[in-house]
This record gives sequence, structure tokens and C-alpha cells, in this order.
Amino acid sequence: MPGAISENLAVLIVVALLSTAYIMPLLTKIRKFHVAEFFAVFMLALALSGGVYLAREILHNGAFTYAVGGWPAPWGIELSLDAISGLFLITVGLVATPILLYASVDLVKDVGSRSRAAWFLTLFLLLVAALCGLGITGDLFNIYVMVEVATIASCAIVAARNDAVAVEATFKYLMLATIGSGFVLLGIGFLFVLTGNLNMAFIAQELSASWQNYPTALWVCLSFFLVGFGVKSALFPLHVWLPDAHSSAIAPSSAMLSSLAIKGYIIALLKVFYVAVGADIITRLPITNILTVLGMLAIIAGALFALAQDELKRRLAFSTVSQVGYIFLGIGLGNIQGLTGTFMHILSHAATKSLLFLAAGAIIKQTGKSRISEMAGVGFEMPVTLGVFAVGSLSMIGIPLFSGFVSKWQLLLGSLARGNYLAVIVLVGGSLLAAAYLLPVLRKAFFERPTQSAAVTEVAYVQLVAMLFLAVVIIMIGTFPGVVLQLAEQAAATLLGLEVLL
Amino acid sequence: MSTVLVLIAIFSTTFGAIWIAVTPNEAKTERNSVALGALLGSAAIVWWLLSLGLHSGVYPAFNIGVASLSLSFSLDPLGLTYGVLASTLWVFASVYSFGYMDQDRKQRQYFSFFLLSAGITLGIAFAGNLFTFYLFYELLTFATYPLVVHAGNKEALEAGTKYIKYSLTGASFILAGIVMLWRVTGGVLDFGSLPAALGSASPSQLVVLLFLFLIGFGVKAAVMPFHGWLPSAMVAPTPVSALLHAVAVVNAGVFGVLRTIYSVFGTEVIQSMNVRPILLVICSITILMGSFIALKQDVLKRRLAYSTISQLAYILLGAFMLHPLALAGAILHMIFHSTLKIVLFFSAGIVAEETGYLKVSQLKGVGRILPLTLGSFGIISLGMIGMLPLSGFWSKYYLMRGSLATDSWILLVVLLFSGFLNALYFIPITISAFAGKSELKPRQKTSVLWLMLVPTLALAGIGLVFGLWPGLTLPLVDAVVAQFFTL
Amino acid sequence: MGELWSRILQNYPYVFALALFAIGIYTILTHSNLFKKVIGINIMEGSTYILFIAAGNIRGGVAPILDMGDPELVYVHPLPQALMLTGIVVSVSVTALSLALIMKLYRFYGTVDAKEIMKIRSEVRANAGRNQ
Amino acid sequence: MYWSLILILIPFLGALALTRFRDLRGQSVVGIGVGAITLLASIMNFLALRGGEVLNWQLGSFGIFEPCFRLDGLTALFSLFTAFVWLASGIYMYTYMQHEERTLSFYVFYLITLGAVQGVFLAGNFLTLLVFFEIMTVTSFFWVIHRQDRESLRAGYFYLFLGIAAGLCLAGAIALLVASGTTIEIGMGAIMPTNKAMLGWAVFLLILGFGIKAGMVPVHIWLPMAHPVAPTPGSALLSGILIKAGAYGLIRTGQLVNWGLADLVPWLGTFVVIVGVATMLLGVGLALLQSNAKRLLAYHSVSQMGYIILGIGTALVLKGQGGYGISGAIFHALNHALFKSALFLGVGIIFLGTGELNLYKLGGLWRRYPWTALCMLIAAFGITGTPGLNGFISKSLLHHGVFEVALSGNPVMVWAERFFNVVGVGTVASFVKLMGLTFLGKPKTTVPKGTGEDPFLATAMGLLAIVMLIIGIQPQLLMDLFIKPAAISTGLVDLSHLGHVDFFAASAIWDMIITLVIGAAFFGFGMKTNLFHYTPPQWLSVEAAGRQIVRAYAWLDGGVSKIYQAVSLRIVFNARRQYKRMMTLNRKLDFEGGGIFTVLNFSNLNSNAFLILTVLAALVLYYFGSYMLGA
Repeated sequence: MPGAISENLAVLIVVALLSTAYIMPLLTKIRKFHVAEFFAVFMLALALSGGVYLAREILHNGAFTYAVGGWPAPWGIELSLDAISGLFLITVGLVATPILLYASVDLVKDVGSRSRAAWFLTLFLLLVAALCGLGITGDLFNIYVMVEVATIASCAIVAARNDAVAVEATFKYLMLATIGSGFVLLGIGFLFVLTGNLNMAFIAQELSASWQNYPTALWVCLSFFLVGFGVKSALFPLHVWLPDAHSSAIAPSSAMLSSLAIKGYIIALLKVFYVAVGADIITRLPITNILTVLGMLAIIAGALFALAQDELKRRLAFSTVSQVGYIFLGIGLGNIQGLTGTFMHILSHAATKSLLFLAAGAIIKQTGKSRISEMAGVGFEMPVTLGVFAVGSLSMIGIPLFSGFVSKWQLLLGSLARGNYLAVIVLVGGSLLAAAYLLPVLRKAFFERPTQSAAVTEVAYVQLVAMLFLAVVIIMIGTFPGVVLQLAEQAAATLLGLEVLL
Repeated sequence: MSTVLVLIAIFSTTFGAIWIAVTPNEAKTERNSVALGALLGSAAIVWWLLSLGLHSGVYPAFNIGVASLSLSFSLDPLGLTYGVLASTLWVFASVYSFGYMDQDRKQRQYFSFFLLSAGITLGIAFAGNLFTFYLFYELLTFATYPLVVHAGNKEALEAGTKYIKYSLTGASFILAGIVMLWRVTGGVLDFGSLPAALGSASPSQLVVLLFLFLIGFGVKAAVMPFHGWLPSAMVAPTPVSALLHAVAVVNAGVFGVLRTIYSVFGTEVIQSMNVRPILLVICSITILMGSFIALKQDVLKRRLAYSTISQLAYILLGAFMLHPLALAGAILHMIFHSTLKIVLFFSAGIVAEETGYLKVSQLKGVGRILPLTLGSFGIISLGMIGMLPLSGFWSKYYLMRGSLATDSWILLVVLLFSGFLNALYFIPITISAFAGKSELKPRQKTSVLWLMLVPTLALAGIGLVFGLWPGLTLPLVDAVVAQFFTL
Repeated sequence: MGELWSRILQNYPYVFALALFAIGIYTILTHSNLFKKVIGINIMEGSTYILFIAAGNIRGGVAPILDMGDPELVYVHPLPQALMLTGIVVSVSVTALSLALIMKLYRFYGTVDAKEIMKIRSEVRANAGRNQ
Repeated sequence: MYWSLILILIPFLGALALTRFRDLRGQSVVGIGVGAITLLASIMNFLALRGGEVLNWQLGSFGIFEPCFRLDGLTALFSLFTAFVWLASGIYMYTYMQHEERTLSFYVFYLITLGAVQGVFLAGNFLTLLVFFEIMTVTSFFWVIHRQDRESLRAGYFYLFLGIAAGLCLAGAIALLVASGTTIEIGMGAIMPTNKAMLGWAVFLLILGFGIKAGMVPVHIWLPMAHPVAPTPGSALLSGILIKAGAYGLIRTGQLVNWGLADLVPWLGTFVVIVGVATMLLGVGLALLQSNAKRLLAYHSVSQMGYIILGIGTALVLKGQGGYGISGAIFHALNHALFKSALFLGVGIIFLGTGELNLYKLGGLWRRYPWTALCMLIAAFGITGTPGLNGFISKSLLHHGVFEVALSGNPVMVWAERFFNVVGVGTVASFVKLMGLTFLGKPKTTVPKGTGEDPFLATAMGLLAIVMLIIGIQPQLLMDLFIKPAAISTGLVDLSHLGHVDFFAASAIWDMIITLVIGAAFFGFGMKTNLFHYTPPQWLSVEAAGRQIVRAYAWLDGGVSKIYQAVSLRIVFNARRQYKRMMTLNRKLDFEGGGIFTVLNFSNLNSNAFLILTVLAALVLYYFGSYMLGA
């Protein structure tokens, strides 16, 4: 790769995605709209490869910072490219590409018209770009901007399906998310007031020097951040918008939101807590315990709510709540294994949940049945779809050889390292509950006689390819976690300020 | 070389399963030949590995994958015992299934999962560290679930759900145990080096660990409080109940317990923990209660299931006595009980297929119609009681000697008494089958019947041969005992 | 006590900002009319602008334009202002989006009152729940 | 050794060959042929050990299990008379089986059992013995249930379950023997056991196991039920031979403990004596009360086994001086085999003709069955121990033994001696009853033509009778030829006084005659006073006790299962209800109209925003709380 590109690759990824996003509406008029879609997919794939390249760089040459426009911090905008951003770039690319590929098949039919489809693509790419930005950014200003872009974009793609429930859900989502971003903004303001900086590295220096002087203020701003990002990333008591939004959107949107959008805010939260404020301060404050407790609550409660659902997508949405609990639990543990588990789970849950949502969308589209109780015998008609759904379920339950197990394993180790046996019980019980709410679907689909056999066929090959790709990703991560695990551990190490273990 | 062979042994059946999954449901001959070929192949390889290990003492061991959680396979006499047992009986069961499943509509599904679970069982047998063991143990549950619910009716589905619930709960106990072990030993999970690594653990940790593992494996081994799934899982097709619920799955649990006791903790540690009395009491209760409940069952397969529960406890009893003789008894009982019990299930299946009778009370005079079937049933049931010249005697004999060698007299009484209970619930079946008059007409032997009959008779013959030449198993048993006890 | 008062008086912009924020939240909470909710959102965000500007401001500071002539000039911190510009843009776009959504909702439900919408929707859902 | 192999294998092969024959004639020919071959083989065996050496050999080593065989005096004797009686009943079956159905299965089991019994006698260690012992139990069980009516099935179950119990006892005993550091070789004495207690329990289990087979009180219950219901040849063999397997085992057990030398198991001798006496008394007492001929004979088997057990017991008490006791036991085993089978066969013949077994309905049959009557008379004289017949010899030997132990003055032994005579009287009485009621008096039943004696039946009876006579007249010959080698091979120390036993001493004969007279008188008295119609109360019998135990178990089991059901159902029910509750709660949280949950309702925007604020407030408050507490 030529030097000019490789140096500026980080910012190039975001810029390229943004520009593609803005091109999209112009492509409405071309005869074959699929060209546009495949162009978008292609750009995503490029972003993915760029992310992989960056990750390799980071793994080998260590983290580095990039001053946008050559202006150094604190005046310029600084991108800090470390293992976190590498991992998250890979995650986004790896998951977003198949999702868009899947969406591209009958996007126009889903969202109504060509122009709407084009705008959908725009929003989608905007979302992806914002997430990448969240991954690589190094200062709070950027974080705020990217968070806002992501929020608006995700709201909009929920509303892409043009019906009452979707719009109502979107409005609620928008309202709550805006309140959340208001809190985030307040938090940023507090930090700024306290330290006079928006660059996280500088803030960290300032705080580590003088945080004992104003613990209360720091605490309040941390609570602002927690609540703000908690709302956006559906931490348990604040998840209330999620089920509606994620279950009423079209399949690709739900997949995108559930798997990636949420994770973006979590990454932001991680950066604020562990980079800006600093690991030693955070771990000394009770906020981590609160995160642990909330995480455990989320795991159990989310699973129980999921059990109660009969609508497949809604059940999956609640399962997202439960899985986010795992991630927050890892954050709360605040030790190397726990954070590694968090990162691994960000990746594996992204892949798994998007796969599940896509499969669910395929089932619903082909059979017209959205309730689990109606899905008897679907497995015989759509073996591939239900097969990948099975893969996703097993990974979600945390069976070895599937990606879910790797993260759960790390989380278990982390909670044991913390001596937190309750967390161990909750983690194990959570996976049992996951089995309880996912396996019945498979049982219905594969082992019960269909009530009336309507002639149902598999979805288009492209969609099958997309889903199979995700399934392969899951299994590969589960079988050979090596490199990814290394990256995750490095990311955790960066957060904790340990010297990178290679 | 042998590394590759191990992998082939494990995964050949998997390929066979995939092949069958893609062959159309009509191609019966192709399917059957693929299944038989794959199973025979893997069985042959396992036998070869066994002979290699026994003669030259070479046991292949190797790792796959990177990072902390590596799949490691390492063969040892104990694993090979289980592997040989499972893979061999699988061949017989497959032949039986060709007959039994002849008219079934979902043969493709059945046989693919049948082969799949065969490979997974071998994986359990050859696992070299706890993680690999847990992985295959977990997979076995999912691979066997379709076989359990094969009938597809309400009852079968409920039984399957029960099965999954029990197994997953047990597996999660094991997972917790493994993680805790990982913490305690600092990342050592290999069976070879575990007992040494456990030296640093505190007694309380050890007890917690032990019970996590024992509960986890006890679920599949159907130890008394956790036995509920086994009888209800008998709704599965007979070859499945025979193979999975008398041989493979339950023995996987037993095998796990053996691993826990001997490979994970090691005899010294367990001795020092003095939990032995509790475990022995639990086993004895399981033995007796199992027999007592079996006395009351009228459905033949349920009766067999409860007898399985009680017989498996014998093996655990032998394992918990921590004495070379008792361990030999446990290994012998693992081998002999499987070979005998599978015959009983096969016969029950033939009766169900030919006459449609499922209850003991219906069997009056059926022996006249199916003399070979019921005859082998009767003879083999004598073996279950522990009568010479059938193999069942020798394992009990060694268990008794072990119990005496460890000065636990009461176990001797338990063993003898449960033997008598076995007689009480097995003998009447045969007698009523041969004594009474049945209104059924004797029918001519179809090829299907022969497909089911031949494995049954062959295995019955094996039971007799082992009874007269128990020494045939001696090298294997000696190897296992020498592996864990320095004599 | 007095010391507290003095602190509050020193930082009156922050207090003011927080008060506004509370008002905005209160509006969102209490009014079931969607438009009023949007207004509440705007109030809430407005409060944050005040907070930032106040934080960035310096008594007697001038706009941060580099002037070699006079070294004693005190500059106002430019960063918050830039941030707030972005914030304004964001809030505008959010407002626009929410207004669009409200229009759609009105088209679907024939009302802009959250409670009404809830009632209608919950009936639909309840029926669905009864079916399952 | 080859002859021994033939002894064991030929019957099994014969059984295989039998399955080819569908017709009765072929089957019986095969049966007789096999019987003849075995007899020949056992004779050859006997000749093989002239000079009284002991032949041991292993049949190859199969690792864990080393089947080995032993041939010594005792073994040879037992296998010899086994083969002989088997041949006799084989000849008998030629005619008898024409009146039975499913002859094939009977013949097959007849032969397999022969092989098994020979194996039991020829076994060289207890494991090998156990193999054949179990086979014998199972196959002879099919004789018992041959009729397949309710009664025979019930008897069969008793027989089989007790047999299996016996096998389990032996298995446990073997394990104990191995653990106690002694040998399981047959014909060896235990030397220096590492654990005396284990040896004691082992011996107890051996006594129990073999005792069950030998019809020892109190585990004799199967015998009176099983023997009568089998077809007559079966009864003859069961009573004549199979229970001798038990006796054989008991003798070997005695040998195992060196006949009480070195007091390995102190209590053993007295215990066996008491059991023996009890067996004698109970057997004869109940026999007197029977009206069914076969059952009467069966109870007599019990009491005669009592004699044998008593003999063994005296030998155990006398610690190596009990030459009389042990030789008497062996001799009596031989005799009992002969006359008891003869009696059963005779009764069988009558049954063929009259179809009647109730003594009180028979009578005056000596005209119809002269030959049978004669042979049965000989046998009856034998069993009552009339001078000049075989029973007299063995009984006087036994009496010598008992007398010797009684000299010790130990009250138990003294009473044993007295009971010995009493039982003699009872025996006489009951056999006077049997013979008298059957053959004398006036005929009460009509016998259809052509069902009388025929050459085969006569031959069978005759063979047995002749042998009995020979023994009775030439006791010393028998002693030197058979009994002494046998007694030597049981490892007895002192046999010197066996050389010059004066069987026909006036005193002994006088005693016996007195016994006979008293017995006859007692019979008359009993007939007058209807004593023999007295039926003992049910609760006295062992079966009743067993029934009580079963009932108790059923009651307990029912209770336990009820409780279990109740508890488990309750638990499951509660779990279900709680789950349902939780699910409805979740739905309420999810939908509008959730009652008190409206505050948290997920679909309600206002409440959601409120929720967010509460969380924030909670966080801050939590902090302040901890802060205040901390500060």
C-alpha cells in the first residue's frame, strides 16, 4: 500500500465512507440500482480491509496517534489508533459488510421506493462511518459529534420501514437518545470545566494529578456519562426503548442497530472511563461495582424478558439487552481478563446477533410468520437459514467452538480473578437462560410437524451467502480465537495502561 | 502418523454424516453402506490404536489450535477403553438400526446424527484436557437431541426438552468447575499434569471443585438425584436408547467421573479429602433405589432404564473405592454392562417391532414366537444378575474384592443384595415370555428381522465369551490400573 | 452556608444552565404533547450551550485571533465555541427529524398526543398478546 | 482327565444333538446313550485313580478365570452314582415321557443338567464349581416349571430365586475367601488366613449357599414345593442327585476349614450339628403329615439331608477324629441317591397308572404292580435302615459318629443323639404309611389297561434295587472300594477305625429292630388318632414369614412412593406457577395497562424518561450516601 494512503488510512476510512454516503442519493437515477448497492458494499469491504491493515500495523508496531490536518492536540483533532480502534474497525467492517450485502437484495421492496432506498444507504453508511469514527477518535469533541451522527442515523434507519409502529418506536428512541446525548454533553462539559481540555490524553493527565480535589463533581459527571451512554447502549434499566425500536425495524436495520450501533456507544463509554478518566481512578471509584451489578441485573432480567416474548425479533431484541449485560459486567470487572472478555463479546455478539436478526428476517419474510409459536416445521423448508440460526443460537449460548464461548470464558476468568463468585453464577445461569429462550425456536423449527405446509422457499443466494459468511466468522473466531484474542487482550491492556503484552 | 489416524477416527464419521445429510432420503443402500463403512473404519482405527498402545506403549498426543484454549488429544488406556467400547458397539447398533429404521421416514436425519454422535463420543474418549472433554461433552448433548426426539410426537419432544435441560445444567456445572480449576492451577487443564498442579489448592477449593465436576458428570451418569432424564428419554428409537442411554451417553458421564477422580484429582488428593464415604453412600443408594424402582416398572424399556441407573452406579462405586481391584472392577463393569445391556435393549426393540408389545405384562408367551430374541434376553439378563458363565459376574466379583480390600464390608452386602433384586425384576420377564400362551401367530423371519437379530445374537455371544474368557480384557484393564496405581 | 452561597454566586452560569436543563427535562416528562417534548429537548440542549460558553469564557477576553502586536491580550477558549456550533447543528437536525416523525405519527394515528398514541398502540399489542 | 472332559462335555453335545430329533424315540435313545457313556466315563475315572492319588489339571489359563478340575475319591464316587442314577432315570423316561408333552425341552435340560452336575462334582476350584452350579440351577429350574401350571410356576420361582441367592452367596464367599488370603482351590485346607473374620463369613456364606441347595432348614422351603411338581424323573433326579451337590459342597467346606482343626471357625461344628438335627426333625415331622406321596418323599429328602449334614457336623466337632461321621455322610449321600430316586420312580409309575398321588385314595395296588411294589419295598427298607439293606449301613456309621460326639457330654450333642433315634422312628412310621396305604388294603382306584409296568420302567427300578441290595449285603466291600478313598480325599486325619467296623453287631441290629417296631406302632397310633391329618398353622411356616416380609416391603414402598410423588408434584406445580407469574409480569411490563407497572412500562415515553432520571438520581444519591458514610 502506498505510503500516503497507509499513513492517513485511519482518517481515510471515515472520509471514504462519508463521501460514499453522500454519493448514494445521486445514484438513484441509474438504471440498475443494484450497482449502487454493490458499490456501497464494496466500500464497506474496503473499509474492512483497511481496518484489518490498521490492526496488523497496531499489533506489530504498537499504537500511534494521528493529528488530523497536521494540527497537534490540543488545538487539532487527534485520532488515537490503538488496539481498541483496530478491533472495533474490524468488528464494524466484518459485520456491516454482510448486513448491507443482505439488505441489498430487496432493499427497494423493504423500504418502499428507490429514493428511500438510496437514503437508507446513505444513513447506513453514515452510521458505519460514525462508528468507525468512534472507534478511532481520541478526543471528546469528536466523540460527541460521532455519537450524535450515529444516533440520528440509527433513528432514521429504524424509521426506514414506513409504518406506524416503526415510526412511533423511532420517535421514542429519538427522544430518549437525545436526553441521553444531553447527559453526555453535560458530562463532557463537566470534564471540560474540570480540566479545561477535550483531548482525552490531556484530561487523563489533569485528572490523575488533581482529581481528589473535586471527587463529587467527577462523580456527577461520571454518572452523567453512565446514564447518557447507558441509555444509548441499552444498559438494563435504561434499555426501555430498545425492544420496540429493534423489533419494528427492517431486518438489516435491526441487525445493524443490535449488533453495532450499541457497541459504538459502549466503546465511547470505555474510552471516556478508562482513557479520559483513567483506569486507576475509575477502579478506585464505586462506579465499577455499580456497572457490575447493573450488568448482572441486565443478564438475568433481559433473559427473563426474552423468555416471555413470543415474537421472534422481540425475543432477539431482549436477548440483546441480556448480552449487553455481559459487556457491562466485563467493564465493571475492570481487570485484564474482564475487559478482554468485553472486547471479545463486543465482536462475537456483533456477529452472532446480526446473524440471528438476519435469519429471523429471512424466516419472517419467507413464511410471513413472526411468532415463534407459528414456526413449527420451518426448518424443513428453509434448512440453510435455520441452520445458521442454530449456529447463532449455539454461539449465543456459549458452546465451545463458537465465538460466544471465548468471550464468556474470559468473562468467567475475570470474575473469578475479581473473586466475584456471584458473577460466575450469573454468567453460567445467563447462558442457560439463553439456551432456554433460543433452543425452543430450533425445536419448533426442526422437530415439530408443520401445521400446514405452505410452499416456502429459501431466500436469495446472496442473502444466504451473507448469513453463511457471518456463521463462518463465528465458527472461525470460536475455533481459532488466537489473533483476535491477542488483539482484544492488547486493547484491554491499553485501557488499563499496562504495557502491551505480546 | 498415528496423530492423523486419531483425527481420521474421530472425524471420518463426521464426514460420513455430512455425506448422508446430502444424499437423498431414497438412496437407502448408499446411506447404509456409507454409515457402516465410516463406523467400521473408525472402529478399526481405534482397535489398531489400542493394540499399538498396549504392545508398544505408544499413545499419540497432540494439540490443535492456538492461544489458551487449545484442543488437545491424548490417548491413554482409560480413554481407549471407552473409545473401543463405543466405536465397536456403534457398529453393531448401526446394523441393528438398518433393520429397525427400515420403514422410517426421517432416516437421513437419523443416520447423520447417529454418525455425528459416534465421532463426538470418540472425541470425548480421546480428549487430552478438560476443555476438549467439555467441548465434546457439550456437543454430544446437541448431537443426540435429534435422536431422542426422533419420533417427533409430544412425548418425545418433552423428553428431549428434559434431556437438554438436565444435560445443559450439568454441563454448566462442569464449565464453572473448569474455570475455577483454571484459576486454581493457573491455566493447567491437561489430564497428564493436573494432579500435580492441584497440589497448591486449598481443601475447601478442592471440595467445591470435586462436587462441581461430580454433579456435572453425575447428571449424564444418572446418579440418583439427577437421573430423571434417563427413563423419560426412553421414548427414543430403540437403537438410540440402547446405544446412547445404555452405552455412549451415560458412559460418557461415567467416563467423566473416572477422569475427574483419577486424571484430574488423582487418587492421593481424593484420599486426603476423605469424601469417599459420602460418594460411596450415594452410589449405594442409587444402586438399591434403582433396582427397587425398576421392580415396579411395567414398561420394559423403563425397567431397563432403571436397571441401567443402578448398574452405572456400580461403575461409580468401583471408581470411588480408590483401589486397584475396584478400579479394575469398574472398568470391567463398564465394558460388560454395556455389552450386556445393549443386548437387552435390542431384544426389547425387536419385540416392540415384531409384536408391538411394550409392557412386561403383555409378553406372555412371546418367547414362543421370538425364541432367539427372548432366549438371548433371558440369558443376558442372567448376566446382569451376575451369574456365571456370563461376563456380568466378573466385574461384580472384582468390585466385591475391591470392597473387601478397602474394608468396606457393607458394599459387599449391597452388591449381593442388588444382584438378587436384579433377579427379581429380570427373571419374571423371561419366564412369562416362555411359560404362557400367546395369541399371536409365529411369523417368518424377514431380512429386516435378521438385520436386527444378528447383532443381538452376536453381542449375546460376546457376553458369553467374556464370561468364560474374562482374561481377554485383562491386558486393557491391567494397563488402565497401572496407569493410575503404582502396583 | 454563606460560603456555599458565595460559591453559587460565583458559578451562577452553571447553576443557571443546570436549572434550564432541569426545566427541559421536566417539560419532556410532563407534557404528553409531542411538540412540547421537542421544545423541551431544545431547552435542554440550550442549557448545555450556556454551560460550555460560560466555561470557555474569560472576563475581558477577546476573540481568539492571533495578534502579534499585543501580548497581553487574553483569548477566549475557542474549543467550546466550536463544539457548541456543532451542538447547535446537531440539535437543529434532531429537531427537524423529530418534527418529521411527528408529522408521520399524526398521519398514522391522527393525534400528536403521546397518551393517545400509547392507548391505540397498546390495544393493538394487547390483542396480539391475547392471540399468542 | 479325558474321561472327565467327556463326562462334562458329552451331555452338552448330546443336548445339542437332541435338538435335531423331533420324535420321542430318538430323543430317549440319545438320552440313554449319553447316560451310558457318562456312566462308562465315570467308571474309567474311578479306575484311573486306583492307588488313591489325586489328579488335578488346569484347562488352560484364561487370565482372570482359571478353570481347573480335580479328580479324587469323593469326586469319583459322586460322579459315579450321579451317572448311574441318571442312566436309570433315562431308561425310565423312555416310557414315562410318552405321557408328557414338550418332551424335547425336558430332554435337553435333562442332559445339560447332567453335564452341569458332573461339572460341579469335578470342579477343581470354587469358581469353576460356581459356573456349573449356576448352570445346574437354571436348567433344573426348567424341570420344575415343566408343567407350567400355576403351582409349578410358583414352585419354580421359589426354586430359581433361592438358587440364585445360593449362587450369589457362593460368589460373595469366593470373594471373601480370596480377600482373606486363603485358597479357593477345592480339596485344600485353609492355611494361615490373613483375616480370620473374613474366613468365618466366607464359610458361613458357603454353608448358606450349599445349604440352600441341600434343603437345609430354614432355607429348605423351595424343596417340598419344587420336587413334587416336576415330572417324576425330574423329581427323582432333583431329590436323588441335585441336592447331593449341596451336600458335596458342604463336605468340601468342611475340608476347607480342615474339619475344625486349628479352630479357624470355632462356632462351625456346633452350628452345623444343630442345623442338621433341626433339618432331620422338621423334615420327618412334616413328612408324617403329608398325604401326597411325592410331597412326603420330598420332606423325607429334607430329613435325610439332615442326616448327612449331621454327619458333617459331627466330623467338624470331632476335629479330625470324625471318621464315622464323614464316611457316614458320604455313604448316606450315596444310599439316599439310590433309594430316594427309586421311591420317586415307583410313585411315578403308580401315578402313571392311577393318576392319583393322594395316599388315602390309593390302596391294594401290589397285585397290579408287583415288581414296583417289591423294588419300592426294598427302597423303603433301605431308607428306614433295616438291617441287611444299604440305609442300615450308613445310618449305623452316622450313629457311631453321633454317639462319639454325645460322649463329650455337651448337652447339644447328647440331644442330637436322642433326636437321631426319634427321627429314625418317624421315618419308619411314615414309610409304613406310604407302603401300607399304597399297596395293601383293598383297591380304591381303577387302573386302566396298558398302563402297568413295562420293561423299561422295570429295568430302571430293578437296577437301583439290585445295587441297594448289594450294598446292604456287602458293606465292607463298598467301604473299601468307595467310601474310604472318598473319606481319605476329604483330607481326614484319622481313618484307622473305619477298617474294622462291625456293621452287623447284635446291639446295632437290635437297636434298629426296636426302632422299626416302635415306628410301626407309632404309625398305627397315628392312624387311629388321625394324627397325620393335623395341618400345622400357617404362621409357623417359613413362607408365611416371607410373605409378611413382602407385604411389609410393599407397604413401605407404597408409602415412600406416595410421599415422593406428592413432594415432587408439589415442587413442579409451584415452579410452574411461579414461572407463569413471572412471565405475565414481564408482559405487563411490556404492554400498556400493566396496573402498578405503568410507571415502568416500556412503551410509555414519559415513564421511560422518568426512569432515566431516577437512575441518575440513584447513582448520585448512592455516591453521596457512601461518601457521607465514608467521611
